[in-house]
Order: sequence, then C-alpha cells, then structure tokens
Amino acid sequence: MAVTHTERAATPLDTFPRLLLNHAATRGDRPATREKYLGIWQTWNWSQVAGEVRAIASGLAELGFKRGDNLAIIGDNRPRLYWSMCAAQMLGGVPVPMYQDAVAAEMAFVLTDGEIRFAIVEDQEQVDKLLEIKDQCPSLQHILYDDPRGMRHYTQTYLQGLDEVVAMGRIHDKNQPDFIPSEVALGSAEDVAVMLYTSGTTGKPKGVCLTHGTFIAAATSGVDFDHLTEQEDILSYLPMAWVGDHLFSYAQALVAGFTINCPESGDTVMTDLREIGPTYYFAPPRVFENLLTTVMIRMEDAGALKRNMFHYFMAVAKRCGSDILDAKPNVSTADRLLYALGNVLIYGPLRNVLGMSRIRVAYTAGAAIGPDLFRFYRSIGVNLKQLYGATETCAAVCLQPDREIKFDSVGKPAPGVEVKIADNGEVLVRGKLLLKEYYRRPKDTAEAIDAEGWFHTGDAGFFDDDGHLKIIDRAKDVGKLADGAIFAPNYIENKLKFFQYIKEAVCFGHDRDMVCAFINIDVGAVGNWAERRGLPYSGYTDLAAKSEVLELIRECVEQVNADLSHDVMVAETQVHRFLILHKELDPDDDELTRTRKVRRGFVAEKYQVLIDALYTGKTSQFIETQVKFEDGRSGMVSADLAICEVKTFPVMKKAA
Amino acid sequence: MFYRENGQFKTSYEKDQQVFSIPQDRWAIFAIIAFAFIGIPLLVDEYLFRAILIPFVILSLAALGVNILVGYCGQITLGAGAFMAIGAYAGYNFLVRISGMPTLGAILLGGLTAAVVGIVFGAPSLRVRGLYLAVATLAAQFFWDWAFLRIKWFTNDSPSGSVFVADVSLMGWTVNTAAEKYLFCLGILVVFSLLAKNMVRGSIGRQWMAIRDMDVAATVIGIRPMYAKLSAFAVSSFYVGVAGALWGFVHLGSWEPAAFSIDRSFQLLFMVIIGGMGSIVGSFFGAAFIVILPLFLNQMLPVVGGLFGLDVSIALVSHVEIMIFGALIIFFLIVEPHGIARLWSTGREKLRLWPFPH
Amino acid sequence: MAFFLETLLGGLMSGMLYSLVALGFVLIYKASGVFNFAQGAMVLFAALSMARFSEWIPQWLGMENLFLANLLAFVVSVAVMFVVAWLIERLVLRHLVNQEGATLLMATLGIAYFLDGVGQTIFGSDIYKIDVGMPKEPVFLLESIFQGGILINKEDFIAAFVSAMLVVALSIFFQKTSTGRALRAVADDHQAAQSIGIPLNRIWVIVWCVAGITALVAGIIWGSKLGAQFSLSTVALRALPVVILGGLTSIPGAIIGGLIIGVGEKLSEVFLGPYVGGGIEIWFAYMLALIFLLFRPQGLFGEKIIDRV
Amino acid sequence: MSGRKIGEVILDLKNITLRFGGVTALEDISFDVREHEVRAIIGPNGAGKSSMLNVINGVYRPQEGDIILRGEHHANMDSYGAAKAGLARTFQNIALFKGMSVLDNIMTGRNLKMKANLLQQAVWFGPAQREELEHREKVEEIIDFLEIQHIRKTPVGRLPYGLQKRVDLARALAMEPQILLLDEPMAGMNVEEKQDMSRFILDVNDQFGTTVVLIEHDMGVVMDISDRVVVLDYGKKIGDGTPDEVRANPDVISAYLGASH
Repeated sequence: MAVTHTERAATPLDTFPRLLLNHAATRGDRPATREKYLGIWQTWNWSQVAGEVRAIASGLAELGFKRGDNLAIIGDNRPRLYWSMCAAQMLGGVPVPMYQDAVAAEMAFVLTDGEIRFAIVEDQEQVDKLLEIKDQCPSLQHILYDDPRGMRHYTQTYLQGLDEVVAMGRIHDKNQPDFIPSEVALGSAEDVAVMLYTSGTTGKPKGVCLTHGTFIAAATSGVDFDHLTEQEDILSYLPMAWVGDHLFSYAQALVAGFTINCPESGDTVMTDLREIGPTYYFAPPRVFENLLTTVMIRMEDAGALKRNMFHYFMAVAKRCGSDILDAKPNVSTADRLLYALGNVLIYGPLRNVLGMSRIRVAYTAGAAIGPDLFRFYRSIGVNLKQLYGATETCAAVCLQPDREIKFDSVGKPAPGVEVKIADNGEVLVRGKLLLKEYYRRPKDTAEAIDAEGWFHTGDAGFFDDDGHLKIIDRAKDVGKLADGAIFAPNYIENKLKFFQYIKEAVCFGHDRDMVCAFINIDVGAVGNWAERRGLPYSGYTDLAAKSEVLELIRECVEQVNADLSHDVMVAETQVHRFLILHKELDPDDDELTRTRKVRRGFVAEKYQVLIDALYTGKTSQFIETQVKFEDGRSGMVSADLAICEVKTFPVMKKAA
Repeated sequence: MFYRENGQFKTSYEKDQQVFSIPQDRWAIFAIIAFAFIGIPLLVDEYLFRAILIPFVILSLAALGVNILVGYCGQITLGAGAFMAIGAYAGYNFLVRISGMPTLGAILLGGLTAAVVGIVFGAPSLRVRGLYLAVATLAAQFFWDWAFLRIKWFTNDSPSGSVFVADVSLMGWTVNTAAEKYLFCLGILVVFSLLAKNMVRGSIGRQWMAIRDMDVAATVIGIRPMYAKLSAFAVSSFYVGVAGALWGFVHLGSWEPAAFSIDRSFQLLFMVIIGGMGSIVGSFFGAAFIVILPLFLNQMLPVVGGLFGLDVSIALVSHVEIMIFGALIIFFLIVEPHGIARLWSTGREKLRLWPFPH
Repeated sequence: MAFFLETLLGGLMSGMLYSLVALGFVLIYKASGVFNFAQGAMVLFAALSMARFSEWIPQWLGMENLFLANLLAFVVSVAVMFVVAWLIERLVLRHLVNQEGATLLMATLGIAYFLDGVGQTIFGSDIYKIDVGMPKEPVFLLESIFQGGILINKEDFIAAFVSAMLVVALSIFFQKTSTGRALRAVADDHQAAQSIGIPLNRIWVIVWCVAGITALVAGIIWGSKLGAQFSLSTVALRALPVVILGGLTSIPGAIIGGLIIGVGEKLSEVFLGPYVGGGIEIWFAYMLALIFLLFRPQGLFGEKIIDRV
Repeated sequence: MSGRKIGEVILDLKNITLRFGGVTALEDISFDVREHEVRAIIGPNGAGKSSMLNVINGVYRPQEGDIILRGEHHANMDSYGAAKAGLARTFQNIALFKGMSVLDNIMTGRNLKMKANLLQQAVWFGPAQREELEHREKVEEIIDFLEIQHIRKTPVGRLPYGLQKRVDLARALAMEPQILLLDEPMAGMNVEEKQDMSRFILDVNDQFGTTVVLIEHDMGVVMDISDRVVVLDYGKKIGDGTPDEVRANPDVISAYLGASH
C-alpha cells in the first residue's frame, strides 16, 4: 500500500476511488464504516474498506464488468452496497442506486432505461423482484446478492453471492496486484461517477449523470462550508438512491473521511440513532415532523408536573432558544439562566432521547419545512439548517450559513454556485455542480440546461434583502386564483402539515374563485387524541370519518387561515372548504413519489369527483377507490366524505 | 435525566456485557465505593460503626447469600441463621484447633464448611419444593441450634458455652478499631458482591434463574436441576457462612448459639423480600432497611407517642417493630414482589427516558 | 415398663395438641393451597384474647361468676378470631391468588409477625393465666397392674379428650355438611369449584374461621397449662413436622402424625436424650420429617405430587 | 425445499404406550422420522399429540415401547439426556423464563455447550468471559436469523404472544439440535405471524438441515410445510403418510369431521 501511495500522492484526488485509496494510506486505521450487526457495531477502518472495495472491484472485473458499464445497486443501507458503488467506479463503471422499496415494474423501467448489465442487490427479496422481470430486461446479465440467506436453492447461473465474487476478486487481486491501480489511474474527473434516477414528480424517471468532478466539488463546498472533519459520525438510513444520501453518506464521507454508520434493521433505526448519536445528521422534513409528533404524543402521556415543566421550558426555548444558538446578543440574562436550567431539565434529556446530543450540524431538504417545526429543533439546541437543491445539482445549491438562519429561507448560494431568478419567478442555477446530462435524453438535457448553461430548477422563489433565497413552490404549481391573486399550494399545505394531526394536505385553487383542500390525518396523533377521548375507531378510514375529528381538523385549518390573513401576498388564498380523504396517500398507489412528494396532477385526476364536490358546494360525497396493500394484493375502500366549511379572515394590512 | 447515552455505542461484546455498561452508572458506582472506603471512616463515629455500619455490611453479605438461593434460584430457606452459625463455629474451630491459622483463612474455611452442609440440607430440594423445602431448612436450623448448644466439642468445651475470638488480623494488620472492622468487612463484601455479580450474569446464574422460572423447560434445554440447585445451595451457604463468621469474629467477638437463632433466619429472608428478590443491590437495600428501621422506631415512636401524650415502652416499640415488618412483608409480596430494588430500577429507567414517561 | 407407658401416654397427650394445630394447617392448605405459617401466631393471639377478656370482662361487668366470665370471654374470642380470619382473606389472600407456594408461605410468615405484634400490643406481653377450671390433680391408672400405677395428669387427659372431640366434630363437619363438601371440592380443584359456582372467597373465610377456632381451643388448652405467653406462637414450628409426616392434605394424617411426633418426641427425649445431652425433641421431629421428605414427600396419607407440562 | 435430500431414519418410535394412572394417553404407537424431513403430528384435541412429544424428549416415560435414536435405544431417557442427544423442543403454552431478557433466554439454550466451571465464572475474566462472548455471537446469529434484533434486551414477559413464540424457537435453535420438536408453533397466531413462522421453520430445516417434528392444528400450514404426517386420535395412530395420502385417508377425514375442526 505504502508504495502505491507515494506514487499516487502526485495524482490529484479528483475521483472517488482515488479519495478512498488516499484515506486508506493517510488515515488507514480511522473507522470508515460501521454497521450494527449481530448486536454490536462492526467496524471497518479505511484500509480495510479499501481492501474490500478492491476485492469487489476485482471480482466484478472477473465477471466481465468493464469501463462504461452500469451497475444497479438495490437494497437498504448496507456497507457492502456502498463499497460496491466505489468498486464500480474503480473500474470506470457507473453505479446506479435504486429505491429498494420500488415494485418490480418500476425497477424494470430503470434497468432497461439504464442498460444495466450488472446488479448487486441486498437479499432474496430483491433477487425475487429481479427474477420476476428478468426477461423484460435483456441487458441484465449478472445478479449478485449480499445476503445469502435463503438463496441456497436458486439454481440460475447468472445468480451469485457477493461473497464468492469477493473471494474470486481477492485471488484476482493477488495475481494482478497492479490491475486495480492502473484502472484507478485511468479514471478522470470528467467520468460519470453516479447515475441517480429522479423520482420524477413529472413523467417517467430520468437518469441524472453526475461526474466525479461535479460531485466532489459539491461535496467539498459543503464540507468546507460546515468545517466537517474526519471526526464526524453520520447515520446512513435514507434510501441510497436519493441524492441526499449519496451526497452525505458517500460523497462527503469520502471527501472529509468521516464515518458512516448503517443501522441494524428498519425497526431499530431510532435505537441505533440514539446509540451512535451522529455529529452530522441529514433527514427530510418528514422525519423531523414525525419525531416531533412522537415527542408531543409521548409528552401528553407524561405526568402533570413533567408536562407543565416541558411546556413551560419549551415556551422559554421558543422565546430565546434559537437566538442563543445563533449567539445573538439580544437575549436577557434572565432568559439565558432559564434556558440553561431548561437545558439541564428538558432540552438536554430531550436531545438525548432523540439521539441528537452530539449533533454539530443537521440538514433538512427535499421539501419546504414548516417554520415552527424548524424553530422547535433549533430552539432545543439542535443546529438544524436547510439546504436547497435538486438531484441535477447534487442537492447543494443553497445552504444556510451558521448564525444566519432564517426560518423561511433556504440560505445563500453555496461557494462557486450562481443563482438567479427568471422573469417567471423560476430559480436558475449555474456552476460546477450541474449534471452532465440526462442518460440518453439529449432533448431533456437541452430543455433543462439553456444556452448560457443555466439549469432550470422548476422551483419558484425570490431573494430577500439579505440575499437569502426563498422558495415558495414548484414553478409549475404556482397558479392564480380566478381573481388573479397568486396561489402557491405548497406554501399553504406546509402550513397545514405542521399541525401534528395533519399528515398530508393537497390544496386546489388555480383558476378557481377560492382555495379548497384534501386532508390526510396523522393516524398516530389523531388516534392517540381519540383514545384519550374514548373514541373507538377501527382504522384510518373509520377515524377520518368521525365528526369529532372533522371538527378538530377544522380548527387547525382555521388557524392557518388566520395565519395566512396576516401576509398580504397570500391572504387571498385562505382555505374555504376541505374534506378528509378516506385513505392515506401512498407511493404504492402512485399518489406520492418515493420521496413522498404529492403527485398533484395525478391526485387531481384520481379524485376529480371530490374536487367537483368541493366546488359545487355539496356537503358530502361518496367515493370508492382501489388500494394496493404491502403484500401486493389490492382491494377497495369506499366512504361517504363529509365536506366542511371553514371560517376565513379579512386581510390584515401590515402596519408598515 | 442525567443520562447522555448518545455516542456510547458498543463495538464489541466485551463492552456490551460489562457489569455497568452505561458510563454514568459506572462512575456513580465508583464514586459510591470510594466514598464508602474513604469518606465514611472520616465522617462516622464509633457508635454508628457498631450500631449500624458493621451490622449492615455483614448482614448485606448474608442477605446476598440468601438472595442467590431464594431470589435467583427460587429455593426458599428458613435456615439461613443456622448456616451463619455453622460458618461462625466452624471458623472458630479451624482457628483454635489449627495453630497458625490466619483469621481470614478460618473465615473462608468456615464458609466452605457451611457450603458443604448446605449441599446436604439442600438435597431434598431435588425432590420437593416450596414449603416442603422450608421444612428441610428449618430442620437444619433446629438441629444446629441444638448441636452448638449441647455438643461441647463445637464450643471447644468452653464452660460457659459461649466462645470468643481474641483478635482478627490480616497479614499483620490487626483489626482493632470499629473503623478497621468496618473496612475489613466492607472489603470482603465488595469482593464477594463482584463475584456474585459475575456468577449471576454467567451461565450458572442463567441456570439458577431458569430453574426458578420454569424448571421443566430448564431440563428440556439441558440444564441439570441437581447441579443448578445444589450449586445454588452451596454458593448461598458459603456466603451466609462467611457472613456468620464475620458476625462472630468481627462484630460480636464472643457469642452463643442464640446469636444465630431462627429469628435471624426470618430476618435475612425479610431482607431479601423487602430489598428485592433476584437483585444483588436489593440485598443491600434490604439489609440497610432492616438494620435501620428498629433504631429509627426507637427514636421516633416515643416522640410520636409524646405528641399524643402516651408514653411508649421499649416493649411496645419492639411489638410495633415486628408488626411493621409483618405488614411490610405482605405489602411487598402483594404490591412489589421485586422489592425496593425494582422501585430503584424503574426510577433509573425513567431517568434514562426523561422527559418521556415511557 | 410402667415408666415407658407413662411417657407413651404423655406423648399421646401432647401429640393430641399437635394434631389440633396440625389440623389448622391442613384445613387451610386443603382449601386454599396456603401453608399457614401464622397458625402459631393465631394460637397465641387467641390464647391472649381469651386470657385477657376473661380477666377484663368481670372488671367491666363487675361480676364474680368465673364460668360466665370464661364463657363470655370465649364468645368474644371466637368473634375476634372470625374478624382476624376475615381480614386475612380480605387484605392478603385475595391479592395473592394463584401465587406459588413459596410466596404464600412468606406472606403467612408476614401475617404471623403482624399478629404477634398486634396481639402483644393490644393484650400485653406478660404471662397470663387461663383458668377454665381444669382439675390439676394427678391421677393414677392401672395401679392393679403396676406397682404404684401410672401417673398421668388429669388436665392432660381432659385436654386430649377435648381435642379428640374437636377432631371428630370437624371430620363430621367435612363429611356431612354442604359447606364441608364445598370445601372438599375447592380443595380438589379451584377452577372447577369456581365454575360450579362455589364462591372461593367465602369458602376461604370459613376455613380460616375454622382454623381460628382450632387455634382458640389449642390456645386455651396450652394456655391453661403453661399460661398464655409468647412462646405459644412457636407451637406452629413444632407442629410443622407433623403435617409433613401425616401428609399436608389429610386430616387423619394430621392426627396420626401428631400422635407419632408427640410420642416420638417424648420417647426420644427420655430414652435418647441423656446420651446426646438432651433437648432433642424439636430437631428430632424435624429429622423425622426430613427423612420423609427424601423418601415419601407426600407423607403418610397425602396425595402424590405430580406436575405436568 | 427442492434441494433438500431426505436421509435415513434418524428417530424410530416402536409400540409406544403411555398411561397416567388409569388413563391411557398413547396406545401402541409406532412411527419413524427420517433425517432432514419435516414430520407433522396431527389430530383432534386430546389425541395425545403433546404426550407423544413429551415421550420423545423424555419428559414422560412410556410404560411400554422403545425409542431408537440414531440406532441407540432410549426407552427411558430423561429430558436432560434427550437434550444431550440433540433433541430440542418448543412448548405449546410458551415456557420461557419470565424473569430474564430475550438474550438471556436464548443464551440458556447454549448451556450444554458451556464448559467453564463455577470458580472460573465467579472470576469471570479468562475462560468464562471468552466462552460467554463466543456463545453470545452464536446467539446473535440466531437473533438475526429470526429477525428479533429489536427486542434483544427486552424482558420476555413484556413481549406479545407471537414474538414470545419466536423467542421460544430461538432458544431451541440455540441448542443447535439435530431434531427439533415443535409443539403447536403457530397456535393463536394471525395470518402474517403464521406465514413468518412457517418461513422460519422451513429456513431452519433448510439452512441447518435440522429434522423437524411438529404438532400443528392449522391443516393448511401442515400440508404446506410437512413431508410426512402422522395422525393420532384418542391415543391411537389412525394415519401416516404424505400430506396427500393422509388427506385421502377415510379414518382421518371421519376423525376430523367427528372432532369439529
């Protein structure tokens, strides 16, 4: 190793394999990857990881994987799946992480579209999916599985255990020790490093090709921006196919050389989070939302004293917490003392049970986050920040600098990134971190990136006076009411969604005279609420139909209206009528994307009757819908949905 | 509330299986032990040592022994007093009959003798359980009460029937003052507690608990009831015996069989029930509680009585005392069969989860 | 020879008393699976109350008639024992249903302590005499056969007689009365008994009441012999081996066992004692029991203990 | 189950008769179990299925008959001996050790394989610890295998029924048995739990080649997962053969129609 290292020192660290080998040489015994397996945190240091990756790479080479090939990666966050990505890159191939919970049909599309020859999957479950669609994907030649459990009787020749491949690889690597180094040497910053399929809020998914140079640049700017070191710990639990996870758990980990930790299983993420106590944390708003909801629910069950204490100190935190975190001077000594006390009694313990004691920097992105939700975490001393970006931009266009946090902005453009607002309000981006192309879609690529090299994000937003970018909505979603008032559905929906009782909301109003909304209640929160009132219920549909629940939600919506009425820009778009949907919007029914964004258009079509009912002033509407269950079976749910009027408020002119 | 467990992840089974796997707990324990060894001797006076601390330490050891049998292995015993006696008298005989026998050696040999006898009287447990076993242990109690009273050999033919140990010494260190006695016993207690903890967290401990919880299932998965039960009797009796020897050698100095009467047996059983069956720390709680309660009542009752203008005789105090013991036993058996220790551990769990209730 | 018979009879006498206490054990064990360690405490408690009330009542009512006083005292004591029985069922057993034997045993140990405490707090802790007018003078039997005859104590004689009566009475109560049958049903199988509508709780109260009465009788007899004093509560410990010997679930067992132990104690004490230094009654009884435990755990008459998976 | 090859007879029961006092629980029952197969014992309530299992692993001793395990006679072997001989079992009404955590419960299954003596254990450091760690790893593999990581340290008392059953199985597996006796492993489970459990049983049989003898009420399950089925009724054997043969057997049908199932 040492020898190869000296000669590599000359070559620049502009591809991920080079970064890896460099870590192995410079900080070989620092932990690189941990996985909770068999009850303890199994740890691999950088030189071990490098060894593993070499082995996988050599093995793949044996199987005939060559420069330019695409390697599908399907499964939960498992060390060897991360390593496989790097292995593919070593050979100049392109890893294509895919959503492990996607159904076979969705996978078939990506596999064919991406001309995948090799797939490395986690376990039997994934293998079965692939076998199901094998004949639809002629290109697919090799399927390798990480976990051999239950695979003993699969006779297909193109199926192999990763173990065997690795074993093969080690021999190969022993026989031709300079094969891998030479392959690595061939790599260049312009090569495509990874291909991420956009979950595609519109149309079919597209493969976004991002080069080593691009991603390393994006990662590096983030690392410098937050002064990340090799000391960081991060919990890798988000879908590997998501640009966010790829940036934080792969790119930045390799740039900064910190440790990624893979949870034991889906059921144990919270416990594992608490054990690891990451110093650097990334989660979509939904996760923070659910956390907060559970906090609230559990505190409701607490004894009176504890509950009052909690609410009192949360009030204190709300008052001064985030200012103290931002080291603002304008906090009274009394408050500082109270906060210190609260930190001992509530905030500290709370961070501990949430697994956030050690967090230095936490990011959220992927969707706008409710200001109050955002404020909650900052006020208890979690340095939560927003970033703005898209798959096409390595998810790193704007970041919120420490101490300059605004709850309703996504921060300033990252170093080396240009951002400007088009006339139609769309956000345009230019810089090193842009995608190379959409895989085999020159037309789409041309559409996305214009002549001057501006990438059209499709989001509507504006810069405020301090140069912070504010995103209101998807550009195409921003509409106008019949009377011409601007209508930004997401903006309203997010306000609604911050109530713990409301899980999902969809607002309508474009070209109409008023705003109406679909609501999904949060079974957890509302269920708990119902139990404490002794309301029996059999499940979501039943619960949603309860008049008490309708009343509860009406109050929430009313508050939102009151809130909206304060802001001239959106005051016109208060919610006049709403209904509670009889089923939860679900990715399996294509109502949400895999990242759980609402497929607005799709939903609008699917529930046309309901929308009509809302606008024709009916007081109730019957509907029957087909649903898919986890096990793939499908059935019908039907209900008679009550439609509810909500009080609206006169527009308040701000006393400027 | 004081727990900050983030980042305390375990990368090896050693770490995961250490006795106090949470650092906060470890520090707390070390602090307490340090205080017991250094702090207390500086703060406490002669009387407290003799009246509370030394009895507490020794009885804790005995209770620990009883707990291994009753709490961990689920075998009831009403004869613990007898085994203390055996420890004491056997130790005494080893001391006086073998010249140059070191005190500690005598004490341990006393314990060993008790262990052997324990195995003999534990034998019925292979055939019977519950109160039948209680009878067997009572038999031990009465037999040995009698034996040490009537068989002169045991008392080395001392005319008065009472025996005495001149001075306790450990490698040249003569244990004279109350403080020294306390430290001597404490040292032994700490070591033995650690050994006990190791056993109950190891395979033998699991065997004991398996037998306690579901003996049929235990044999089916390959646990030998004989080995499990008898080893429990042996270990338990050994601990109790050593405690007995300490009680005689260190605490009393000179004693008669009455010192280890059946009341002592009951007292030890109560310590375990109140302190917490199947919990090592419980044994300490129980011992503390039962050592302190009488003194507390002696102080309090007259005062309380005074308020109502009636004078409280010593007799009355003692009656009230046994009344309260009785009531407490029933209370704990009904309300919290795992005793004070369980209350303690639930409290600790709450602190770990704070501010959440559960 | 005469001496032997004398000891033998003496043994039988005290044996009768053991049987009486043992009976208390058996009753309760049969009906509720509880081994009532507090039986002795109940004896003490009963004796104390008898002694004290027979002393107080004349004072309160200012009357002289000893017989009447005793009668009233007896009635009151019975009432007291009933209350005790009821409280025990209410406050303790009810909350410990379906617990394992060891736990219940320890619970009754608690009860024993509690009763001892309360008893002595209320009634005082000195030695009180119970005078139910039992003749104390000795009697000589079979003078014709043995020179000097066999000396026995009339009091013992009566005592034995009374206990015998009680035993008979109880047996009848069990065999003939409906309550008795209910009791036996419960003894055989709790669940079943419950399912055919036998109110467990009431049955238990009754049983404990009966046990209370046996305790009272035993208390009076012993009390009038040795005076009502704390040592009475140890009688439980002495009667314990009896039930092991006779079998926990058998009334006749209790009686026979009592006699055997009684005789055994006396004989061993007299003929064995001298060689080993005397005072061996207690452990002798226990050793006997121990041997039984090893070779015939269910005792002479008890039902075999089998547990299923 | 395609790849699994069924071997020679490993357990042979000859003319087993078992009586409790007057009651005859099993009458002259004979059947054999082949290596690596899944052998089901079915029958109406009170048919003597559990007694049969109890005879096999020595909890009950038959008055007559012979048990031949790998060619050795075990007519009166006790349950400890059975355990040593490589038989493990789970219980109909779960017999877990209530006072212990899931981990400890499963660790007890390793007891036969742990050699450190009392003193070494008291000292802990050295052989005892080494042993603990080794076996902890084995146990963790089983925990992983049965997917119960999330309850590793919970006291079994707090677990829902379905999970307790799983822990019971885990404890039996910890013994690395050659023959696994399962007494109604799916009793009182909902559909998903049953599916999981059957999957686990098949996986065990498949991965470790463990021979499985199980009692089960759910006919569907039995027919799915077992190679051969023996049918008992009132202590007598009324049928024996492959699921299909048994399904066709008239006596069996009548027995089942008789006992409302």
